[in-house]
Amino acid sequence: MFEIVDSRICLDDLVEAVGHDESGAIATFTGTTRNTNNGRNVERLEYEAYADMAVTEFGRIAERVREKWDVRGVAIVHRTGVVPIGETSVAIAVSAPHRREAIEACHYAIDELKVVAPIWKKEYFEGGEVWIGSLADCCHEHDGESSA
Amino acid sequence: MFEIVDSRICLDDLVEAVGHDESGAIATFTGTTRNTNNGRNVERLEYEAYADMAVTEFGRIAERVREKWDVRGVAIVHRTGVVPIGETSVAIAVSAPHRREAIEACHYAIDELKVVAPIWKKEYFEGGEVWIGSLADCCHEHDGESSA
Amino acid sequence: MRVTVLYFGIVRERLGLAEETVECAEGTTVEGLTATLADLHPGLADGVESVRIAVNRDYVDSSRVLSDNDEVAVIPPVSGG
Amino acid sequence: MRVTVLYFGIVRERLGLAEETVECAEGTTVEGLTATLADLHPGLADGVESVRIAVNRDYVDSSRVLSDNDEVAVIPPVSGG
Repeated sequence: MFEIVDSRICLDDLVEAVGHDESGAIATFTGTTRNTNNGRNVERLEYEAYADMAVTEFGRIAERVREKWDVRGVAIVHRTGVVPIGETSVAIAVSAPHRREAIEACHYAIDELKVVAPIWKKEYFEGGEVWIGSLADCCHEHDGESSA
Repeated sequence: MFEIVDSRICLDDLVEAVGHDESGAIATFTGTTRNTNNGRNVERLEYEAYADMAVTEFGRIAERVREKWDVRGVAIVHRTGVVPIGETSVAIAVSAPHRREAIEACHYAIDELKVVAPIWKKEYFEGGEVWIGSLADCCHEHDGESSA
Repeated sequence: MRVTVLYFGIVRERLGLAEETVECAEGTTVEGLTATLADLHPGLADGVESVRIAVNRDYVDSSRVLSDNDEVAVIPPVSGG
Repeated sequence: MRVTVLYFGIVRERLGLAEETVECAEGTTVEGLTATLADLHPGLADGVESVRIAVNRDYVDSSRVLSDNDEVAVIPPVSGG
């Protein structure tokens, strides 16, 4: 289950998708919109994706997970469009026979997703908006100092 | 949310319970009944708990989690009675501002639960039954050799 | 004085007993009580490597002195999760 | 030959353009195309430290030689999750 969706993500759907009679452990990670970021009062996030490639990258992340750990199922779903405070932007579920594998693989998957998935978020905060990862965002992180 | 229940666990309930506007990450762990264990074909597991103490221990695990990591919410729910193959016996959810904390804290919580929570499982397998953690179980683990 | 003793898992199953009330002298320690229980129930902890004892829902050392009405739990190796 | 170029995020927003078709010579590399794009759209990558390029949904090096009908994506720093 590798998807880009434009509505609410239901974690139980992912858990069901990775369910397997040989799996004794399911680890999940859910990213939600926080109300503050780098000292800014966040009003909402808006996500944009290169959907076809993002889904392809999700599958590649899962392949790398399977090379590294003994897992059964991997599901990765990311939402696009506006994601209000408290709602889920990304959810990952990994099932495995044993808990260590499931947890480590899930951790790896979200770390990788943040590096490779062609997805962008724009933050709308009190008094402005900024593309996360852009120089304007980085500057803001360091109280106006430019960061390389 | 620290509970011993005797019916199905819904993961979304735990996720909702730990939801917090300051949290950007929710990690969960779900333990499910595997169809094999130490080479035995498992038919079902049956769990027994010292419920009052288990709930107390869940709260203590959460306190230790809060001492170690910057987290917002912790939920721990364990099921008792028969848990068929594929169904959930235990679920843990931890929310935190950042993902590393949520994931590490969730991993710690399930590791601790397995050591301190007064809960026992009996495995019904093809041809017999055994209390997990008993000498009979340990012997079986090592192909009939006793393990200390 | 009296304490309530709870049995769980493999111990409960072998004894066919989940709970009992035991009389013991003032000043009895956990160690003393477990000796009494082993006399009452030969083979109490057969089949397990060891048991832990909880008093009023806290794991305690064997030197812990019991009080009247304490709830003492005999905890075989746990296997939750 | 022709390639389709896709823009995303801050680059898309600044250019006011999500997709365009660009003519280029046989044998054009990704490096050559990005030079062309920078001429077409001065300030293309302003505001970001760097962009990556994907061809047909794969990240590629700048030495990659393009083919007719390739789908080239200009990928500013990603921030999914």
